[in-house]
Parts: sequence; structure tokens; C-alpha cells
Amino acid sequence: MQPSDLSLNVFESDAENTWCPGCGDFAILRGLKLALVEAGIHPHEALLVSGIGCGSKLPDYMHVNGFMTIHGRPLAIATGAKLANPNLHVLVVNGDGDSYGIGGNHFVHTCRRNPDITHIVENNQVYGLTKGQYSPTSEKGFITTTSPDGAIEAAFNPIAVALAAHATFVARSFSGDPKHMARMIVAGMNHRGYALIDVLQPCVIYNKLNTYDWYKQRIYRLEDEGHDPSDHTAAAARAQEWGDRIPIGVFFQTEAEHAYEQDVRALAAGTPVESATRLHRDPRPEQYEALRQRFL
Amino acid sequence: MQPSDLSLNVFESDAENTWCPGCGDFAILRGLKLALVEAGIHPHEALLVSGIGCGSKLPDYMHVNGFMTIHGRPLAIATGAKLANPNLHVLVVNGDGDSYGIGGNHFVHTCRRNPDITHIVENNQVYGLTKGQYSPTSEKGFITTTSPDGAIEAAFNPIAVALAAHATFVARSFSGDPKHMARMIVAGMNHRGYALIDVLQPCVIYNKLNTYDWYKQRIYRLEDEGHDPSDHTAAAARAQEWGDRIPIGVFFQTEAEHAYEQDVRALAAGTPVESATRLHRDPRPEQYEALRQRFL
Amino acid sequence: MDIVNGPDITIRLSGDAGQGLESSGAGFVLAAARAGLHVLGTPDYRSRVRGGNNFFQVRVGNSPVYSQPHEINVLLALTADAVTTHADSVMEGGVVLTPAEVNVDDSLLRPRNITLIQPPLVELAKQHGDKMMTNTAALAALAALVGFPLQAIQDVIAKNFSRKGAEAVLKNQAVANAAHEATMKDAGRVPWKVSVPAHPQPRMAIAGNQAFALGAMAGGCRFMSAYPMTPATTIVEWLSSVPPEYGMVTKHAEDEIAAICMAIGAAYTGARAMTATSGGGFCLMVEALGLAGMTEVPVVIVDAQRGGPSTGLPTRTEQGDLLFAVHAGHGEFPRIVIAPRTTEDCFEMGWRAFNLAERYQCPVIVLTDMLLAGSIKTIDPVDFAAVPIDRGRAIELDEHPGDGFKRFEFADDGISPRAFPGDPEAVFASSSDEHDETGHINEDADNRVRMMQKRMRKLETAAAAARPPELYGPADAETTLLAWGSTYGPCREAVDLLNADGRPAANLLSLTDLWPLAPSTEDLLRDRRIIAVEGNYSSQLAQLLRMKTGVSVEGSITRYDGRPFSPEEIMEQVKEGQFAAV
Amino acid sequence: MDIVNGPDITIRLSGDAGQGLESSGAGFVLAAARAGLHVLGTPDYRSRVRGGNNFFQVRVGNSPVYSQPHEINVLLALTADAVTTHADSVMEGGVVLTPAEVNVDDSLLRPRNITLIQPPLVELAKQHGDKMMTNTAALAALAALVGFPLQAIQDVIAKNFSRKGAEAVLKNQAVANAAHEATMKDAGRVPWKVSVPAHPQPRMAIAGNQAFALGAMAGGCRFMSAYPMTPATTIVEWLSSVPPEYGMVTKHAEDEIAAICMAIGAAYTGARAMTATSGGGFCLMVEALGLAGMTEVPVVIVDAQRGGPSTGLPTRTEQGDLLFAVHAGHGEFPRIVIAPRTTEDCFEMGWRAFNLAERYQCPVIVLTDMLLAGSIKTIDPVDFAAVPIDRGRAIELDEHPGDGFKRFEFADDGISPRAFPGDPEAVFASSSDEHDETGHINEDADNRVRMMQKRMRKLETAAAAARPPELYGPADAETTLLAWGSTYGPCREAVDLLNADGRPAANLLSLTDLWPLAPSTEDLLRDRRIIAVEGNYSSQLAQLLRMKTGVSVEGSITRYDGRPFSPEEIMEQVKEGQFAAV
Ligand SMILES: Cc1ncc(C[n+]2csc(CCOP(=O)(O)OP(=O)(O)O)c2C)c(N)n1
Ligand SMILES: Cc1ncc(C[n+]2csc(CCOP(=O)(O)OP(=O)(O)O)c2C)c(N)n1
Ligand code: SF4
Ligand code: SF4
Ligand SMILES: [Mg+2]
Ligand SMILES: [Mg+2]
Repeated sequence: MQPSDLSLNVFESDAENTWCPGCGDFAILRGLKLALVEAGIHPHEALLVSGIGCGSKLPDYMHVNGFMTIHGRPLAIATGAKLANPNLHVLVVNGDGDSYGIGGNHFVHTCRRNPDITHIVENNQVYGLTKGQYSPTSEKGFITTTSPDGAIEAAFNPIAVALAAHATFVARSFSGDPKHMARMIVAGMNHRGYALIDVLQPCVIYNKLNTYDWYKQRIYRLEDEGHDPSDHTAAAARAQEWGDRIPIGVFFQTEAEHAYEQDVRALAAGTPVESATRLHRDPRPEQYEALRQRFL
Repeated sequence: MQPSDLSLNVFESDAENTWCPGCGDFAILRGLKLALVEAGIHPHEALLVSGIGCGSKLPDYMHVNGFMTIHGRPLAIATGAKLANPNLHVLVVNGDGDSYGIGGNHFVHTCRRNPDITHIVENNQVYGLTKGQYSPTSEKGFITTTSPDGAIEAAFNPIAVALAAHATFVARSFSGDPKHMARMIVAGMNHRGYALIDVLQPCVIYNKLNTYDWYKQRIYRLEDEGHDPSDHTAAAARAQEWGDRIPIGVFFQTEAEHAYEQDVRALAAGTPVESATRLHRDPRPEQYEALRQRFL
Repeated sequence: MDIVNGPDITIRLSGDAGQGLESSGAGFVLAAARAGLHVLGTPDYRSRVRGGNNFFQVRVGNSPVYSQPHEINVLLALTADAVTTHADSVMEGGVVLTPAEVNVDDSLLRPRNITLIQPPLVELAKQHGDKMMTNTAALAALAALVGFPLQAIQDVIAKNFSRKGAEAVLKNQAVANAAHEATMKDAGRVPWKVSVPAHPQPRMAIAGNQAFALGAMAGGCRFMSAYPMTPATTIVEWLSSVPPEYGMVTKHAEDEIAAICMAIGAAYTGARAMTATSGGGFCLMVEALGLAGMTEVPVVIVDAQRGGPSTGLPTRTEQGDLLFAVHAGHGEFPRIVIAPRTTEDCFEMGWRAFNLAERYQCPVIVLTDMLLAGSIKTIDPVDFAAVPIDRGRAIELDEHPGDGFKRFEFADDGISPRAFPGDPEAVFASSSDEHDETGHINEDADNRVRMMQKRMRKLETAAAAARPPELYGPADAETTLLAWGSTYGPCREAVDLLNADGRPAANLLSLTDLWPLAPSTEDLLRDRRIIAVEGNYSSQLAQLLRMKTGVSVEGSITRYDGRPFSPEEIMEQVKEGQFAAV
Repeated sequence: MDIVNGPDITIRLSGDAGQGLESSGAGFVLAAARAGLHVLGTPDYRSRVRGGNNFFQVRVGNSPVYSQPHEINVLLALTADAVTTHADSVMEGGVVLTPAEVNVDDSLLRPRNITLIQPPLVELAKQHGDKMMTNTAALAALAALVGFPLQAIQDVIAKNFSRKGAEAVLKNQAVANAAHEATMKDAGRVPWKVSVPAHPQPRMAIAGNQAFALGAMAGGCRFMSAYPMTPATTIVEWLSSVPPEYGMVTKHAEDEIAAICMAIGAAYTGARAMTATSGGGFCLMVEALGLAGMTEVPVVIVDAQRGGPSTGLPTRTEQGDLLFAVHAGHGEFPRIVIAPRTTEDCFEMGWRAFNLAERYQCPVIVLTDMLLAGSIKTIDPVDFAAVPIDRGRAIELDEHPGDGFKRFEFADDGISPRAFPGDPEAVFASSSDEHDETGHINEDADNRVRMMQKRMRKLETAAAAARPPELYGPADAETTLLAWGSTYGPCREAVDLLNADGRPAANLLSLTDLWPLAPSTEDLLRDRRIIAVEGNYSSQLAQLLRMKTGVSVEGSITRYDGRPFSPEEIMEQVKEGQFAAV
């Protein structure tokens, strides 16, 4: 399966890594590289879009087309890129604050829109880069500088919301298990449509509650308990599990829906990127005559 | 129950109504007035916040404290108002585009935040005021100027998403039935926490699909089928019903959670509005000494 | 072609929202355009969908018309309310055409010698079609009165109603026939006549937004994401109506932030991509505008201005966003701001915006306004073959930049080589953080200074090629009007009115390229008595020019009630010499 | 109190992020403040949480210190990298203090005669506490070298570690003791000494953001909603740390749009409410800013500026948002823009912003910057009793405006009566659409013009009361520096340096009230040779002043690498006379 010229070091970058020692993001970086090798995708074939946050620095740390954008907006930017050039493998990687906090609206609409984008969320249940405020996924009672008495909002449940918002591929993985993660990412990339992979990612500095150990004691694999990913109701029930037992794996997947761009009829005439390139070399003004006629 | 001085005409306004004849918003205006009378709330005791759209003009058409704000933001504005003065009965009324389109992020976070706000969505499944583009709740295939080949995104399901996002009161009503609506609104106002009342509202101009008749043929009442609003799973299942049979009524309600402002400890010391008013008359600088000591 | 008794005729069609006035008006404009006339049709409507008085005003002339005059010749009123509301605007000796079924208060008309003509239009519509076709009847009646050939109206009916089916066409044509016939007897009471040449020169009748959209397509734009907002919505609506064969991808996004971000994503990959909105939506785009500035993404953003602040006057015109557009975004980065003045400019800006964006690798903001966006004007047929495409320093897919591609090279003119994701030889990163030449995050002071200077140099490069203010009228004149955007039209006509007696009383400097300013701007402004004419409160262009050139205007004429200027009011204010201070 | 061998000493504490430098530095500042010294502590850090060289620089003086000098006396370096990075900044004859465990390349120090002192700090920390306490050891060693009393350090350790428990306090104190003792033998090698008076006058040691937050509370602010963003985050963090008895409600919102909207909702109901962010977040607030302008809601917005554009240099300082803040938002509406120059100003702006917002019923933008926000300075203890509260035309709950309350009355000074929802006698509506005096939507041209004028008159009313530019230094001087924000500090010291020989070479005009400008501004600027000194690329204040007054500056000194100005570099550039054109 692995094309001979692809190996992890093809994706190596010499940029200085600024993550804290022990940060769960290292494993996500590794998991993503493993997945790209496994899927046979070269650095130039992918576009990796991120937002702002510790996790969103990831594209800086690998050799791939990377676009580190603004806080909360990578899904929208990735959607534009995918529609303009569906030939690219478009991935998004960003933090929980980026994805579900400020980026929440794009998240719910991307779910129902279903563009062929693989979305990896580095979910450390905290705002890392801004030094430790609570995030939408922080548990009730989680104490931070902006929640000194403990968070008093119910935690945002990305799996449940994605399911309710019509996502067609919904999975969870864990930084403690890069191989599982790579498997989830490959599955997400193979999925035709939007794929959410929420990764439980320990922040060793600002989250002293949801640590590697804490997770390891609780995590189980959905596949080990015979969960059927085609069963939406079962997926929704599993999505409610948290606390004593935390499932990882594919909660739900359906190929019954088209990816958004498959239904964009204009794309059959060539992609917007191709049109611009063609035009550059070979303007074809005659095709506009019919448009002009509308006004005559 | 009705205080003797309250009647529908207390809420009458002489502003010119600009809705189209037959618009489903008229019934919502009436339903809301009925509910306020029923709940014994006077015009000065309520604050009605709206966004922008046909439906968001509603506060202009009644005598009540009204704040017609900007597109998509009324929930956030209402939350600030409620936290600053929890004594006010704060309501939000806005369109489906306002609430679930541009306002989607505030919607999902308000659900899990659970401030004591009653939220009435005028859901006509279309953008009315901007002359008929498809909205998040438009059905797949719905043809508009921005979806000339029919909408190709799965429709946003506000009931399902609210349930997944931890809303504590989730209901649906119908413009064809102002009494039902009034009942839902009263129940929502009596609910301690965020209450969503999604109202199916025919737009007689731009939505020729989801008409009064179309709804009347499909609508049934949850209470008539023995639905138990305390059963979250059953609520989620009912939320998926659409097409042939459309349920109205309370899908889900729980009082197990505190309203957000009940857990804000600082509010026990007086509301921000009271503090400002007190300060105006009676500055108490001595109370700051302890704060000053932090820096000495 | 000729207009009898005057260089032009202005007709106001008025009634309730939902009575189909705008489409009747547009139909009339198209018919007149096909007949070889110069026409300008301007809508005026409220922020509501049905009811409430709206109007659509059509000016027809022998030579190009640039604005709507102060007074109208003919009022076509579908309701009593329309007569009451607009009677004042009808000139002495003018005409009011209204269905016999409408009760008119004659006392409004008689004192000013206005002729009232009342054919039974509602009845005729009911009889030959249905009541909804009263507007068709009115249009035919109007044609009868001003001597406009019925056949031209019938042709347009055929074109416009064809998608509603053959029956709709036939019924409307029958109504038109009947109304025309019934009104002919009154034709003698109307002094102004439009006569049409046998072989008219064809002209396009097109709204500013449509012209812009067409220009964008001519310029290779094949991606547009937008969130509806008056008066920008018709751009995305029109582009969505283009058949799939054109490959025009449009996306109605969940909000304006998504809209601009999608366009940025598309432009990043190499498409020519844009978004359009009005001021309120533009506010939401500002953070992403900075992203495009920092990562040098050539995205085009249309801000179709309307009355502000906030929701303001959502269906009315204003030029209130200029200083905001020039300064929007935290920190400092190059952007280009251009503004069409005419419908012709709209088409040109449509393609030019993309050339500028790709050449200077920065966001381009096109400031149009409600008046331009919605007015339908006759223009010479646009020439697609003449549209130049300039993709700037985009490297070709078969070039080989090799290892360590420097997307943000410290180029002398600030313009670095640009590759598109997908190129096997030019894998690269971009970051909204300050970055080095390869696009990787870098906080060092030296790199920062060099990268900031590199980016800002693009502004000088762009300024050198910017179009300077354009002069209309005599080279020297007592007063120089200063205008941008749709205010150009009434100013131009005001100059003609002021100079009508042959004396060079006034000329006009108008700008399309508002930021960066052409280096010659200062020289062009110096030693003139300049009066800025702007559709805003604070004379924003005059302020911008003082900030950048140090030159002050003498005063300004402003309007901020959402209604367009008329040439007459500008002329009068210039004559009176009472100006607002800037 | 006295500093031996110099008016002040500057010490740089440097090491990796996560080594606790900022808290050690803050501890030292507090100790020095308690000892009655004037201190300024300035952090410098990267956008990362652990690793990478950071520093915290403390200047201690006999008299108030306003900025960080070009060269430092003592470098306290916890890593070898810190020595390499900062050796250049140590003055000739200066001192480097570093743990014996750090390998130092002596060739960096010897040529410039720098003394290297290396007590075994890591070992001592391990021995008496744990390795993490090396920073405590270093602080005590520093005290030993500069003759600062160990007891003052121990007291601060007790205060700062008390929440971590008695053991943490004791261990840190033991480490401090041991390090102090071990370093005393080298004290003679350091020429500069800090001697402390027996009965020092107490001063507060406070960061700009904390001073602002304290000022806001003094001004009655009890509601703050925000979304974290450096360097504004510490405002909401500090206010969240206030005990519940104070009734201070804070809300970490889902995004900046929600943050400002919540604050608007709170202010609408009558609370004193604010939000705080940096440029990127402010971009997202612009639409709601216009809402506050249109509906006349007194909301306070802090923009703590950092290096832009876009994510830019997220942990570094800049003054790049001025023109944006003044023009942010489509359409035209009154807003007030003020900027603190010093930590004292921060406190004052904290309460003053609310008085301005409520008096003029409009949004107030406070432009602070990273340098002010994060620097800890000693200030005279603030006086809460002296804080005035002005709620403007807010009607009292027991007033009876009666039926048809005109919230937006056409008042002469533009300021209409304001009621709060809940008042039974003053039920009212507000709308972001143009509205009539009662707040109901109204599109009429006449009403529009009057309402627009009413709103805009508030700007004139506010301008009349705005603070004019303030002069520092001799009334007349060859050169006048022009500054705003944190650049005031180094400019003030540059003026002193330039005038050191007694000749009036320079003075300084500084502004706190940036918009609207006081009417006297133009007169104050005229006939001076003005050099703008700004932490941005394009001299934004100079541009703003030219736009509004027509007066041009001679040139400007700018810095946009995210690092603060030093007084010496300003002095030198003034002497050289090489300025950037504006
Ligand atoms: C518009 C905007 N608001 C706020 C910020 C500041 N900011 C940077 S990262 C971040 C959140 C980080 O949390 P998360 O997304 O969970 O990423 P993490 O650092 O935890 O990986 C915030 C609020 C910003 N850069 N832009
Ligand atoms: C920021 C912003 N974007 C866009 C608009 C234009 N706009 C006004 S109403 C509306 C949508 C109306 O749809 P909905 O919220 O469903 O209300 P309805 O008119 O259907 O009642 C839009 C997009 C706006 N006012 N502000
Ligand atoms: S702060 Fe947390 S999330 Fe950020 S790099 Fe450090 S460990 Fe990772
Ligand atoms: S357009 Fe639709 S929603 Fe708007 S007022 Fe008319 S019927 Fe109602
Ligand atoms: Mg996080
Ligand atoms: Mg709607």
C-alpha cells in the first residue's frame, strides 16, 4: 500500500518545535504523518489548514502545504480551498477552542454541508496558547483563571453535536495512541465527505485533570464492544458516555450522502483553479456571448 | 392568574406593521402577547431582544422594552442583559437565518450555558427580508436564488442540535396555532433556564413549499402521543421526525440543571445594574481597600 | 432616435412593494435600450417585502444620462398613496397616469397644472389576464402616452415572462394591447414623445451589480462565496443564475466570516475568488481581511454601501464606508480600494479588481453603493475580448522553483513569487503570524522589519500604477467638484448645468482608485477651489485626501438621507456658496 | 533610599519560558516597591508556553522610571542561551550572574570587561528545595550582589507562595538564604548598590492591565465579558479573581462577537460594562461597535494592541490600531478613543472610560498596548475616594418621564435622556435601523437627517471637553516630540536626555484623548518642528492629526519590530535628524 517514495521523513520539517515537552500534540503530529504515508499522499497533494493555538502550529512542524490562518476559521477556509480545487486532499487541524469555541458556527454548518475535508481536533479541553482558560469542552467544575469557581456551563459534546448536525463521519481518538489515531485519520481521509476526528490531547501544563493517566484508565475502543458505526442511534448513545468510560473509534459513518462538492454542478465544467489557469493562457471570450445576450 | 390590569391591548403599539398580509409572524406576535398576559408580565418587566430580518421587527410592533439589534447576535446581547439584571424577563425573538445561520455559534453555546432566556425562533425556512435565499433550515432541494438547483446541504435540525448541545427546554410550535404557541411560550418562561421554542412560520412570499396547508397536513402534538418530555432519548428520536409527520409541543425539559445566573456567585452581592445605580448615589470606596492591598 | 420637447423624459413608476414595479421598470428600460435610447432606471424601496410606497424612476434621453433629475415629467401611480407621495415631484405641466380605479385628490395636481390621465387599467388587466397584471397594463399605457412603440414592450414581455410559460406571455401581451389601445386617445395630452429609429444601435441595459458580476466573470472569477445583504445580494444571485457550463461556483455561506474565509481559501489555491456584502457584513470580514493582507492572498471584497451606521437605512444609498475600508484591520498591511462611478466602471472593476489583487498579492476592496448597484443603465455592449488578464508573479505549474521555495522572498518591489498548492516543486507554508521568506513562523526583530517593509513596499508599487483623479469639464474653472462613486453622475451633470452659459464655472475631479492614491494626486488638487460632493456626513474623501496630501478642500456638499443627489441641487448649492466645513 | 553609583540600575532576568522568570521578576519588583524604590519591570516573551528564551527586565531608580534603557547593568541568566542572546545588551563593565551549572562562553564577556559571577544556584536549589526553585536562588543571589535586603525578598516569597502552602514558602526561603549566603563573597565585584530607607513610603507595584481593571472597578464596572487574547487576557483574569463579595460578574464568552454583545446587553440595562481584547478580536467587534453607536449604548472596549497585522507578533507591543479604532465600523457614528500613556493613566482610564461612555452615550475604545499592559510599575497608591462618577443623562428610577418616553430626543447637545429597562414609566424600544425619537424604526428623510445630526452633535459636545495634548519639558524647544500610549515613557526620558546640557533642545506633546480631538489641538501643534514617535509603520497619530487639523509633522521615528523604544535611540535619531516621511 505504501508507495515506495513515501516515508515519515518526507514530511520532516526543520522548523523549531515550540510545544512543551510531553504535550499531546507531538503524537498528533506523528499520527498525521503516519496516516499520510499510509494513504500514499505526498506533501504537495495535501493542504493542511489550521487556526491559532498551540495545536494550530502543527503545519509549521511538517513539510506539507500548510496554511496557518486565524482563530476559529480554518474549516471555512478549507471549504473554499476544496471547492476551488477538489483535487487537493484538504485537512484541518485545530484546537478545541478554535474548533468548538470561536469556530462553532463553521463546525455545525460544515457537518451538514459535508465537504470532503478531514478534520482533526486537538482537544485538550483548555485554551493552551493563551495560558489556561477553560474551553467549551472543559468539564463542569474545571478551575481556570476565567473559571476560578469552576466552569458552570455544561461541556460541549462535539461527538453528540456532530451527530445531531448531520455529520457523516464522526470519530474520536487519543494522543496516547498514535497508531489508532493514524487509523482514524486514514479512515477519515478515505471517507467521502466531512470527517471529524476529535482527539483527546493531554495538555501537560494547563490541564491537570484530563491527563494521560486519567484517559488511559477510562478509554475503551468502540470496535471492541461491537459498536456498529452505521447505527446512528447507537452512536448518539455512545456519544453520551464520559466519565468512567470513554469510547474511542468511529462512532458513526455513512456513505449515503454525497460530499458537498459532488453536487456542485458548476464543478463539472472544470475547477475554479483550472479556469483561472486556463484563462491565463487562453482567454475564451466567446463563451461569454450568451451572458451578454441576457442584457440585450 | 391574570392580573386585572393586563390585557392584550396593554402591549399594543401604533407603529406601522410592515409584514406581508398572511405572514406567519402575525400569529407569533399575537402568541407572544397572549403569553405575556397569561404569565402576568407587564411591558416594563420584559426585555425583548431581536436581530435583523422580517421576524426580528416584531419588537417594533408591540409595547414592551424592545432592543432590535444586529443580525445573529440577539442571544449574546440578551445574555448580557440577563446577567446584568436578572430581574428582567428576557426574551429573544428572531428568524431562522438569524438564529441558526449567522447566529449558530451563540445558539449552541447558549444551549449549554442555560441562562434564563426564552427564545422564540420564527422559522420560515427561508431568508425573508433579503428576498428569498435558502436558510439553514431549508429542506434539501429547496430552490431559491442562491440555490437555483435546489439546496444541497442537509437541513439544520434545531431541535436535534439543541438537545445534543444540552438545552434544558426544547419545544416547537406553529404559527397556525397561536394558542399552542402561547402555551409553549408560557412554559418556556416558567422554565428556569434557556428555553427554545422553534416556531414553524409560513412565509407566504418566499416559501411556497412549507405553507400553512403543508404544515397542517403533517403536524401532530407530542402530548397526544404520550411523549414524555423528561425522556432525552425519546426526544432525540422525535426530533428526527420530519416530512410526513411533524411533531409540535415540548420535546424535552429538565429542571435538573441550574440556570447559568444562579451559579454566578458574584450576583449574590447585587446585580451589576444595582451596583452601578448604588454607586451613582453612594460611592463606597472603602470596599476597594482589600483590592489595593494586593499590590502593596 | 429623438425625444420630442426636451433632451430627455423622466418617468416615475410608483406603487406598493410587491406590485411588480421594479420588474415593470426594468422591462421599460430594456425596451428603451433595445430601441436605441439612453436610459437610466433607479429603484427606491423600503426595507419591507410587501406594501409601503416604492418607486422606480426611468430617465430616457438622446444622449447618455448620468443621474436622476430633481423633477419628473410623468408619474405612473398604481395607488392613491403613490399620487399623494409623489405629486410634489411632478414638474409644473407634468402628467400623472393612474388607473381609473384609483381615487385621486385632484387638488394636489390642479394648482400646478398637472394633467391626470386615468385609463381603466385594473379592469383591463382583470379582463384580459388577471389583476396582478395591472403593472403590465400601466406600462403599455405609458408607451401609448409617450409614443413608444408597443411592439418593443411586447417583445420585452415575451422575453421576461418566457420562463413563466406561454400562457403568462400571451395574457400579459393581451393586457398590454388592451391598455395601449384604451390610452391612445389621451396621447395628445402629453407633450413629450420618444421616437425610435428604424435601425437602433443595440445597447445593454444592465444594473451595476450585474455589470460587476459580468466583469468578474470576464476576468476569470469562478468562485464567489457570500452571505445575503442588500444591496450586494444581487451579485451572488446573478452569478448563481449562470448555467453550470460556465464553471461558476457560488456558495451561500453561514455568515460573512465564512464567506470571506471561503473566498480566501479559494484564492489561496489559485482561483480568482471574491465575496460581496454591505457595510455590516464587511465589519465581520475585517479580521480575515488582515489574514489576506498578512499572507498575501489576492481576494476581492465588494462592499456595496448603504445607509449606516449599523442596520441604518438598509435599502438606501450612502458613501459612508470609505475611511473604514482604507483603515479596516488591526496593524498595517497593503490593500487596494477602488470604487466604480458608473455602470461602465462597474464592469471594468469587475475584472480589474482581480488583476490588481493578483498583481499586488493583496486584498482588493471594491466600494460600490446602493445607487450604482441597483440602477439599470444602458451601456455600450461590453467587449470581452478586450479584457486583459494579469496574474502577476504567479509561477506556472511547470516552472521549477526547486527546494526551499521562497513564497515571501524579500523582493525589491515587494512582490514575491506565488505558487499554488498542488505544485510538486513548490510545497510551501503560510502563516498569519509573522514569518520568514519560506512562510514559517518567525519572531526575530530583523526578519520582522524586513518582512514588514517588503509587504509595505507593495503599496508604493501599486500607487505608482494607480489611476490619478480624472478631470471632467474645462481644465480651469472657478470651482472644482470632487467626487467618487455614484456621486460622479449628478456631479458631472451639475458641471454641465453650471457651465451651460459657456463660462467655465465648474469642472469635476473624480477618483476611482482611492487607495493607494496615485502620486500625482497632490499636484492635481493644488491651487483649485475644491468642493467635495459626497453621500456621507463627514466628507470622507476630502478627509482622506487631506490626510495623505495635506491639501484641504474649500468645503463640501453632503447628503446622508439615503437619497441620491440630483444635479440641480448640487448646482444650486454651488451657486449659493454655502458649504459644510470639512 | 539611594542608588550607589548611578541614578538607577537595570537588571535583566533571562531564561527559558516556564522557568518562572516573570514571577521572579514580579517578585523582585514588589520587593523593591515595598522598599520604597521606583521600579519598572517589563516582560519580553515569545508565543510559546515552555522553552525558548524569554526575559524580564527590571529598572530600579531613585526617582520615577518611565522606560527601559538601551543597556543593562546586570544580566541574570538561567541558561547558556540566555547569556549568548543577551551579552550584547550588557554595558561595558557590567555583570553577568548565572548558575555555576551553566557553561558560559567567556569570549563574549571579556572583551567588554564584563564580570561573570557563578554561584552554584542549581545545586543550592536542589539541596534546600528542588531544582524548580533555581529562580528563587537567583533572585536571592541578585539581592546579595546589589545590596538589596534579603528580608524584603523573603517577605515577598512568603506572600507569593502562600497559596501553594507553608512548605513551599519554607523551602523557597531556605533556598534564598543559602543562595544569598553563597553569593555574598562576590558582592564586592558589583559597583551598583541599592540602599533602602528605614521607613520607606509604600508604593503599589502593578501591571497596566491590573491598574486598568482596578480603575474600572473603582468606576463602578461590574460586568465584563471577554474572550482570551494576549495582551488583554489579564484584565478579565484579574477581574475574575476578585472575590464574589464585590459583585464583579465576568463572562468568558464563546468568541469576541459574543463578548462585546454581552457587554452591550449589560450596558443597555444600566450596568457599567466592558470587554477587552487585542486587535484581532477587536476586528470581530466592529459590527457591534456600530450597534452601540447607533443605539447609543455606553459600552467600553479595550483594545490592548500587539504586533500586527493578523496574528503578527502576538506577544509583542505595537501601536498599530489607532486609525482603525477611529474609523472602525461602516457608516458614521460617534465614538471616543482614549489611550493611557502610563500605568497611572491606566488606572484613570479605567474609571474615566465609563464616565465618558455614559455622559456621551456612545462606545468608548481604550487603546492600550502590550508594553503598558504587561509592565509592572510602582505608582503612588491610588485614591478610590477621589474617583468621580458621572452617569450623564441617565434618568433616575424614580423620575417619571411619562408616556411616550423619547429615548432619542433631538437634544441640542445630542445627549438624550436615558432610561433602563425595568422602569415602569419609561418602556422604550431601540433599533439598529434608523429610528425616530421614541426608538421606533423610521426611514423618512427628514427624521433621518435630524437623528443623524443629533448623534453626530455628541461628538462636538465630547470634543469640547476632551483633554488637549499635554506638554512636557520647556514651552519652546527646537524639536517637539509627539507621542501617545506607552511611547510616552521613552519620549519623556529622551527629552530629559536631549535637554541634559541645559539647552531647550526638545519637548514633548502627548495625547490621551485621541478622538474626538480637543479643539485647541491645532493651535498647540502649529509652528513647531514636530517629530512623531510611534510604535507603528506609518505614523498613525501624525496622519490622524493632519487629517483633522491640516498640520503636518516634520517627520517621524517609528518602530514596528514589536520591541519597545529606548530613550537613547530616540535621542540619537533626533540628533542625527534622519526621519521617516509621513
Ligand atoms: C480572534 C482571536 N481571538 C483570540 C485569540 C487568542 N487565542 C490564541 S489561541 C487561543 C485559544 C487556544 O485554545 P485552543 O484553540 O483550544 O488551542 P490550544 O492552544 O489549546 O491548542 C486564543 C483564544 C486569537 N488569536 N484570535
Ligand atoms: C451582518 C449582516 N449580514 C446580513 C444582513 C442582511 N440580512 C438582513 S435579514 C437577513 C436574513 C433574514 O432571514 P431570517 O433571519 O430567517 O429572518 P426572516 O426575514 O426570514 O424573518 C439577512 C441576511 C444583515 N442585516 N446583517
Ligand atoms: S500549553 Fe499545553 S497544549 Fe500548549 S504546547 Fe504546552 S502542553 Fe501542549
Ligand atoms: S417576506 Fe415572508 S417572512 Fe417576510 S413579512 Fe413577508 S411573508 Fe413574512
Ligand atoms: Mg485547547
Ligand atoms: Mg427566515
